[in-house]
Amino acid sequence: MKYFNIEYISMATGLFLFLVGLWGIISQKNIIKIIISFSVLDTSIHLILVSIGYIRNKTAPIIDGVVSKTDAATKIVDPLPQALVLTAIVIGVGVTALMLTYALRMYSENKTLEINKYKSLKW
Amino acid sequence: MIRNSILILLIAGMAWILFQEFSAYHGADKLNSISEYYAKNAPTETGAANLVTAIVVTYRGFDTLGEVTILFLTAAIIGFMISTGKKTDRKPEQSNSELLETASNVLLPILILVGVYIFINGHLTPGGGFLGGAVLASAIILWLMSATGPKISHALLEVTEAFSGFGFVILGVLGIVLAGGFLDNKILHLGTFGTLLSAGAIPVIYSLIGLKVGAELSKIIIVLNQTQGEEK
Amino acid sequence: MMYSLIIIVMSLIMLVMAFMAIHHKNLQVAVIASGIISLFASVIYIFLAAPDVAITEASIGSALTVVIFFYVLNKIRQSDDTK
Amino acid sequence: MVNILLSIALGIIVISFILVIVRFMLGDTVVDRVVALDVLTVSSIGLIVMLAHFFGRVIYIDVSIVYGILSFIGVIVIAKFLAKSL
Amino acid sequence: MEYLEIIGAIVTLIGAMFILFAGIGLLRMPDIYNRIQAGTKASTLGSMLTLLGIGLIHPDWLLKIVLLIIFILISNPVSSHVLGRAAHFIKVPLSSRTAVDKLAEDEDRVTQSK
Amino acid sequence: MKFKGIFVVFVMLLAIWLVLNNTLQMAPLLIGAGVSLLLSVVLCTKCSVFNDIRLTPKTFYYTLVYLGVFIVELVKSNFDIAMRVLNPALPINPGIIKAETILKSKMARLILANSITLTPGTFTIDIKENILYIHCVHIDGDNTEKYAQSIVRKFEKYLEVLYG
Repeated sequence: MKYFNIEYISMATGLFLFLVGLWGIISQKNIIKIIISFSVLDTSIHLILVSIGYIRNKTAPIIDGVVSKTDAATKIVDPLPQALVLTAIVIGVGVTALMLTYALRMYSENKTLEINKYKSLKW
Repeated sequence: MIRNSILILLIAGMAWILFQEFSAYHGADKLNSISEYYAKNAPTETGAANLVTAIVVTYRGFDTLGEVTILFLTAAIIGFMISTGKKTDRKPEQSNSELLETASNVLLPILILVGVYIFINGHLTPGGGFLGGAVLASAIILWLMSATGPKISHALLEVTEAFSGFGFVILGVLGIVLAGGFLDNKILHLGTFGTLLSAGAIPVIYSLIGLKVGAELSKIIIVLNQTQGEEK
Repeated sequence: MMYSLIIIVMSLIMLVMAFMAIHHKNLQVAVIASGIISLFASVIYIFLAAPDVAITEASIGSALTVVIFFYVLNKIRQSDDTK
Repeated sequence: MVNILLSIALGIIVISFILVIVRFMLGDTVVDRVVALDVLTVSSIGLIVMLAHFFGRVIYIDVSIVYGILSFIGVIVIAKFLAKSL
Repeated sequence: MEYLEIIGAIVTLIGAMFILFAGIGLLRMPDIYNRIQAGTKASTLGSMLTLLGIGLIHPDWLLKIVLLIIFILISNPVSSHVLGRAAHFIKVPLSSRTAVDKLAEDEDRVTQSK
Repeated sequence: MKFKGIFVVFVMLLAIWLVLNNTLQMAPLLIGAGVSLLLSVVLCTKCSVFNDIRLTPKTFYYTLVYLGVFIVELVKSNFDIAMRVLNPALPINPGIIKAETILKSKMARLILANSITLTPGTFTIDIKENILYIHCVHIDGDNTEKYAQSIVRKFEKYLEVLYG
């Protein structure tokens, strides 16, 4: 039963969350809801990346009493996706804050959160 | 109706593509070549016990520089976009609880200390500069919530931010001059493996990153807190 | 085996929370639901042997993002009141 | 022996997650849901420390320290938002 | 050593049971204040016992765990206090079985005397 | 006496730092001492929270006694509330009652309120000057005033010695 291992399960979760987030972004009308869907999408991508880097029965890439310097290569999971996701999370919060500020600005211009009523973007 | 069915078709197509990817995926049972290089050489080359830190700070230092720049731009744009409104002083409807003020007096130093611990020990324990910055920003939130202690000065935040960003770049250039390349951590002596001073310049660099991230996140939060409802 | 079962339960909870975050009418509830998604994601990162990512996701995704969302909702409510 | 008992404990915590999530979905008011979030965070501290035992790594304790800090901040901000005094 | 480990495991199991009680209490209690009572308190004790049990199994982790327990002891009651106070301020209704509400009486007196 | 507050905070922070680092080497010790000195001077010149504690040998004895009383109460009332939750009839009689405390120090009031909150069945919902409003799951007997005083008195007599 190949798909019963934790990397497959978490990857499938990430893919489902990706679809749900995408559905939210294209179907919702409220701008705050769109931003929430975006943050769900963000989380899902982080989950997928980390589960790609996981290797079965291996431990965290930090060297201490359990993992020694010499046998590190045979005992640890892939540290590279983790490093990428680490920066991606921090950028994610910055981008979310920026989008929220735009939403606030749009709200103070138009007095509504519904994107259908933002006339200035229509053509 | 037509719009909804198009959306469902779109999602179904996306789901089909993702399913193809998922069924073609095979879990790896050993490290790929580049990660193996990191796992074998990073501890001796950089002296950091946490390989993620070694990758973030030295091997992929440029990524981190760009990331810090993005955060800086975000904070600047948010400050620019919100500060156009007029400030109103609105009284909070419920006064502060005495217990919350006392508890935040107790917890604030501890929170800042934990933040400092996290970013100084970034090369030994999980965490590092980004997380330390986030914990510092949480301390600032607690400070704003309870309104105890001295006022937070904007000038201090700006100076911290500018100083840490500048120091980060200077350290990077020093790496080119004194050691192998940009952000090389061997400009300081590598100590015994596994102690606080073992990783050359990594604690210094991570402290600067932590201070910068903390200052920027706090700036975003202070801007969102202070300018109450825009009135025209 | 046991880890897989635990992760399946948490994944189902995350999916339910995602639907709630997108379809619930109350914005505050939606924001809290997205915070719960981040919380469970960070527990899953620990199963996946990524403590660095877990600790960062817990602090930033589950606390700081929720806080920023609530600050913005607060400002929206304030300008609603003054109207 | 020890590991069997701890596995049962792990399972019990996951069951309580489900119960709390049911309260979150039923919840009459927003405050109920915030209480649910708080309970989830505090019980996941216990879960993480148990995982630290199962994986045999002391470093996971640091993760739970950060959890302890952050549940506090989030709940306080939401409570002040609900009392209209943020 | 063996005995200490088994005692630790049993303490951890009791802690997990308390977390389960927190979940049940959160479901069964009639109004928000009682839910705060049943939920946050039982889960705090539950996670404290869990931590303590793991600390007994690994005695060299005990110092950090005690630090974490002290931190939870300071911060968690304050957050539930602030939450309950906010709930009472926005007048979340108490359950119909409530016997007495002195705080609302006192606040009414203050607003009337103004 | 400002110095006492700063000193207490400094010692507390240094202890936390050492526990977190889990080592007694020279470099972490020096860095921790520097950071905690800076934090205690910057953050505690104005706050008066830590000034009230009495540092006498009696303090340690009473702290231990207080902890013992607190833990016994905690476990006892936890089992009580667990029984109530599991009982199908749900035998509760909730209400918000009022109790007065004689403690003046802010820190002591925080500890008192936290202890009341942590023992299940009672939780501090508001505090105004020296009046505590306590929400109880089950009010025993008819006399609410007496019941409220009995809850507070349990912890108060020890804290009075510690903080005055």
